[in-house]
Amino acid sequence: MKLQILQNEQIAGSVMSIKIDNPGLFTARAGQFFMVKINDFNYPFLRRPFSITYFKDYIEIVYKIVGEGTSMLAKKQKGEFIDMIGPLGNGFEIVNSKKILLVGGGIGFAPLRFLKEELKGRSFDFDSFFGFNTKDEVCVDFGNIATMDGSYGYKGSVIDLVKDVIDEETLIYACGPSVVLSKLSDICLEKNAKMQVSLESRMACGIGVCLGCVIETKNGMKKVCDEGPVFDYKEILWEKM
Amino acid sequence: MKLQILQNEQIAGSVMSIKIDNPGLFTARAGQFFMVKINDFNYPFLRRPFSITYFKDYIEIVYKIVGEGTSMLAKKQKGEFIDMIGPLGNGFEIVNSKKILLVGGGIGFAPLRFLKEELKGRSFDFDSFFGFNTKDEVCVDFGNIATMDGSYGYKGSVIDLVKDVIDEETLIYACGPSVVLSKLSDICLEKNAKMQVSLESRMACGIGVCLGCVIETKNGMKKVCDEGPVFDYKEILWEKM
Amino acid sequence: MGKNVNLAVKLGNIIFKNPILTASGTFGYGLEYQKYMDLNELGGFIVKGLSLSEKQGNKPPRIIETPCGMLNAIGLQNVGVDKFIAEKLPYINNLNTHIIANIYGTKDEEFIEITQRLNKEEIISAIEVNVSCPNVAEGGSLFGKNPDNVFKLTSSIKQNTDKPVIVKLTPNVTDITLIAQAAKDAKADAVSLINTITGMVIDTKTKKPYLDNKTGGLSGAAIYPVGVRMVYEVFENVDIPIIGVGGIYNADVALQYIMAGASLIEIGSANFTQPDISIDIIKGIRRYLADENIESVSNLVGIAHSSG
Amino acid sequence: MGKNVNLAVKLGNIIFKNPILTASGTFGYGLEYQKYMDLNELGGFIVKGLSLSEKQGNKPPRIIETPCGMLNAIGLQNVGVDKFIAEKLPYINNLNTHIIANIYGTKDEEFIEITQRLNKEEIISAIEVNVSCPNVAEGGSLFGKNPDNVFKLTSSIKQNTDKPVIVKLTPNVTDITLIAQAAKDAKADAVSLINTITGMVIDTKTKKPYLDNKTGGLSGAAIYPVGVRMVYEVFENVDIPIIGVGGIYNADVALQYIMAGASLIEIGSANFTQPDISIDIIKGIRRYLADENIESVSNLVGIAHSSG
Ligand SMILES: Cc1cc2nc3c(=O)[nH]c(=O)nc-3n(C[C@H](O)[C@H](O)[C@H](O)COP(=O)(O)OP(=O)(O)OC[C@H]3O[C@@H](n4cnc5c(N)ncnc54)[C@H](O)[C@@H]3O)c2cc1C
Ligand SMILES: Cc1cc2nc3c(=O)[nH]c(=O)nc-3n(C[C@H](O)[C@H](O)[C@H](O)COP(=O)(O)OP(=O)(O)OC[C@H]3O[C@@H](n4cnc5c(N)ncnc54)[C@H](O)[C@@H]3O)c2cc1C
Ligand SMILES: Cc1cc2nc3c(=O)[nH]c(=O)nc-3n(C[C@H](O)[C@H](O)[C@H](O)COP(=O)(O)O)c2cc1C
Ligand SMILES: Cc1cc2nc3c(=O)[nH]c(=O)nc-3n(C[C@H](O)[C@H](O)[C@H](O)COP(=O)(O)O)c2cc1C
Ligand code: FES
Ligand code: FES
Repeated sequence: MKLQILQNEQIAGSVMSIKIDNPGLFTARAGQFFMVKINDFNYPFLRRPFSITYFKDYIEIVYKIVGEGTSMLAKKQKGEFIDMIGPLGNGFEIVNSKKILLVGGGIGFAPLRFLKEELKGRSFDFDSFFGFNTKDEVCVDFGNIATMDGSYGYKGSVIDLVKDVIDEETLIYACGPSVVLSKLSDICLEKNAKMQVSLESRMACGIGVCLGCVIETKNGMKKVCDEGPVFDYKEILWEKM
Repeated sequence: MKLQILQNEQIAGSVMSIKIDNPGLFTARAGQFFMVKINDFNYPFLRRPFSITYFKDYIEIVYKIVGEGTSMLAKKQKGEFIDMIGPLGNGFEIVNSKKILLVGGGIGFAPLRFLKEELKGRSFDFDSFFGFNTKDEVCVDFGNIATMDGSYGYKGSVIDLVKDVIDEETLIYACGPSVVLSKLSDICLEKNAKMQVSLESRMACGIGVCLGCVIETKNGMKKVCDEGPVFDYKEILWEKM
Repeated sequence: MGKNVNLAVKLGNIIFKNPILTASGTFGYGLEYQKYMDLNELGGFIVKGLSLSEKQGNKPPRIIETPCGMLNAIGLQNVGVDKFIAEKLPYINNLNTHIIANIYGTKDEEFIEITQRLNKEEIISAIEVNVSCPNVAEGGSLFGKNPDNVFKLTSSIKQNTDKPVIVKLTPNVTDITLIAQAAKDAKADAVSLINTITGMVIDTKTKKPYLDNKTGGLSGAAIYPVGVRMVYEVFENVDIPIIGVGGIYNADVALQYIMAGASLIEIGSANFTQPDISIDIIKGIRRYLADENIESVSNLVGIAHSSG
Repeated sequence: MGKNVNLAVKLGNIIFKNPILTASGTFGYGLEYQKYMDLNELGGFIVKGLSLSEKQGNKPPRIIETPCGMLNAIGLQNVGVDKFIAEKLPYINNLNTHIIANIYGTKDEEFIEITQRLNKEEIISAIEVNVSCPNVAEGGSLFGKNPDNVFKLTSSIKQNTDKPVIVKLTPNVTDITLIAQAAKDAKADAVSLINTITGMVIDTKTKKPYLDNKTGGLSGAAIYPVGVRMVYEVFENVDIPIIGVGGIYNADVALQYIMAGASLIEIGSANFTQPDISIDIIKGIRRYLADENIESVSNLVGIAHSSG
């Protein structure tokens, strides 16, 4: 499905926000993603998966420039059309809890911003914690911020910032680098908290047919694209990530 | 060498003109060409050859959108940089003659417009004849024009338009589809005229090392890129083109 | 443009409404694509390779992109033939298109047992035998690299089914015509080619092969010239119907395969780049035939040889 | 970043200042590139394949682009060994880099005669033997597909020169390690791999193969995973120095070849996309070593095996 780009702007260091016209054809859940075709020819060969950061009259994706595909995406101009498949994946399961925390590492905040809207829509209370390396990378306008070098907000990792808040009545929604998620997982286990994590994996199809994106879980191989990207953290074999 | 695009505009039907900043580093001869890298990644894999249409403070290339490479080139924006190698090839040999004719078929007029400037610079007299399919494709602002459907200028082929002007004191500079050049060649042979033709061939390197662009001539295989693209018409084995 | 062109092709006594199939491993069990296209518009589709029992496949990472292509080392993860019959077939048994089962095993007996079970399922139109898998009896080198193995295996499978048998050939051989000839000698109804070309990508950050399995199969646009060449060679040397596969991403490349000698073609990795690409390709072939005033696509099969 | 890293590599008793060579057929006779780069910065360059007498090569068209690659069927057009020595060598004999001659023939005797003539030229550092050419004695199938031929040919060449002999292998075989082993058994000093993969493109307008020669050799970025895999296999199974070639277009891919087991690498078609790409690749490798705190590039050779 080809959709028109409304805007494609840098919002921090190497982080861009692309806004795409939503023809009103579908609904989406926080934690779902799109498979984006970068060019209308064979290079790059595969689509790239991106979480939905905002979804209403327009679709927003916030992405970090890390390689060829994202560099090319960053050059797309307003008015151009872009081919996307989605929304895909299971998304976060929204349940209420005494204490809801959104925890993001780096670009991992992306699906959580959409989740924030959904939680607000249901009038659920929550707190947010985001970690970045430096001030330059900070690209959220809400929640508690940690930077590794202390150039903005709390100095240290988002784990350090959030860990004392977690207790057994906590439900965490988390997304970020797997080292961060793995550490969070240890803490949640220890404190007997709940957590839904959104994971990443290299994808080819995004729709469950190629079996390329699997991760090893306690229940065997699971496809990140259609059995995820959101998993219960207890299911993941963190040592294999 | 990366040069900046000053302008990239449609000038007729599927014909574009791209103007590129000339840093003043080199000189060029009419009939020479550039090897243009379409993208700064591996697709399309090979550079594309384009004749020089104008060369002074800026370099102009006039190109027709025929396939993937030229379609992509047409999307480049003013301000972007483009990687070009050149000027390459021998170019036209400029000699005076009683009657000089420039004859172009379709996009073949491109190197002849540069040649026109050079001839004017030397105050040589000449006449120009260009053929197109329809008015829509006409993209020259000088010379006598023929269109196949008669929608502009003379109705018929450029050959019909020019053939009676050719005599044994004529020197033709020609560029265009090989069927046109081949017919011109027959006429020139018959009338004992002189002709320099600029030929096309698929190229990989453009600098004489791959041996991919050869044509069969009376003197064996010749490389279009560095032994051409301009040849004496008598050397060409037209039946093999 | 509005002209009527005939896209139907026959293989044995099956009639395909058009020559476009989708390739095993790139089309799941068909179901997954129902959202993106009308499966009935396809000539047919080939399901993910089935083994005797369920397989977990290789450890991740299993895929990595390469220039105009990708490597995969899925390791043939699948639900197994019984679950396929019980849980997947019921959902695709009312379609008006051909379903082809792709099968593999590690020894002849496994292939034969799978064949026997599938043979009872009327809805399966044909069996495609993936011989690009490790042969345990031969110490793990592929069945498909050795003509004698292919002959023996194909003969046994043919004895156990009356459905057409397609042998899917690996391109990682010195002379693919020898393998195709072995399949023919064993009375295979067709050969399909090519499976993936073995490749490797090394992650220079970790200094290790990127895929857990180290090597993977190269597929995608990048490989199409190799597939077209091999189809051309087999058509020239072996008298057997050919199904062309490898890097097909538009009607032009599909037509190249047909002109090289393929009666049908399979779309593989290109499904990942656009789920309904097969439909575009069918349209493109139809347009080409109309533009060229060619009545039937079968007139094009192998035409690059005669006019060569 | 400013750290000193050691790019020098040794092959037999030749020292290359860095592991970057340019591949035969993509670098002319060297001269042509002098305008675009300082040839002395290269580890060395390999000249266009030389035959005993001048060759006209195949009829055009000879090249066609493919996704992330190209097919060529030049047919080994070249000036012949004598003209090369008389007319080309004098222009490149004062360079501070290694010049390697690539040679081919249609029978053993031709290879040997070329070797004898080149053996007298001090300026030639090594001889690379292209065995991907038709063997007239074997009815035109390639020398390089048969280990016995490669053994015999290499042995004879070795007897006629004291220069290092590199045997350049074709990837169009079932098991490249068998051919590499034959080269080793015949005392070759190194093997280079891979030559091009045979492919075909059909022009759907004319319905004929696009190249006059019908098939051509696939090269370029598209094929690099196949080359890396084959280098990895040869390194694992045969104890001989390897020169890696095939689709290298940046430092990362060059490093993949080195980690797979290549002591040196050759840049081929990528020269067409950027004439001085080798210089960028040398810089990129230097930067990688500095960033990773690795003293010498030779520490990386085959490292993907040990850490695998
Ligand atoms: C479900 C899902 C949602 C995602 N959402 C976002 C998002 O909202 N914003 C965002 O910036 N990124 C997101 N990503 C990651 C994003 O897909 C990759 O950054 C992108 O594909 C990189 O493409 P590239 O061509 O620029 O990089 P490449 O050149 O392909 O790779 C550059 C680097 O990125 C890594 N990488 C590439 N693909 C992936 C991947 N699929 N997962 C993890 N690492 C990868 C590579 O290992 C390499 O180090 C998401 C990934 C998944 C699976
Ligand atoms: C010396 C030289 C000078 C040229 N000058 C000009 C010029 O000034 N303006 C201009 O518009 N074009 C010029 N051309 C032709 C131009 O190079 C091709 O049109 C272009 O490369 C097509 O690229 P593409 O990717 O769009 O098409 P492709 O997708 O590669 O091919 C589309 C169609 O163009 C044909 N084609 C592709 N490459 C060539 C080629 N090198 N020669 C002939 N036909 C080709 C193909 O056969 C095909 O039919 C010149 C060619 C040469 C050799
Ligand atoms: C992810 C993936 C999984 C595959 N699984 C199978 C399989 O189970 N059985 C099989 O015979 N071929 C399998 N193949 C090979 C394809 O069917 C096809 O032969 C190959 O990919 C070349 O075609 P393509 O370039 O169009 O993808 C698989 C290919 C891919 C990319
Ligand atoms: C136009 C062209 C001509 C070639 N000529 C030769 C040759 O004369 N001898 C040879 O051994 N290899 C020849 N090759 C093969 C290359 O040296 C190299 O092995 C192959 O192209 C793969 O590397 P690449 O993908 O980097 O190009 C040629 C390749 C190309 C593209
Ligand atoms: S990306 Fe294909 S199954 Fe998940
Ligand atoms: S294009 Fe390479 S020799 Fe002419």
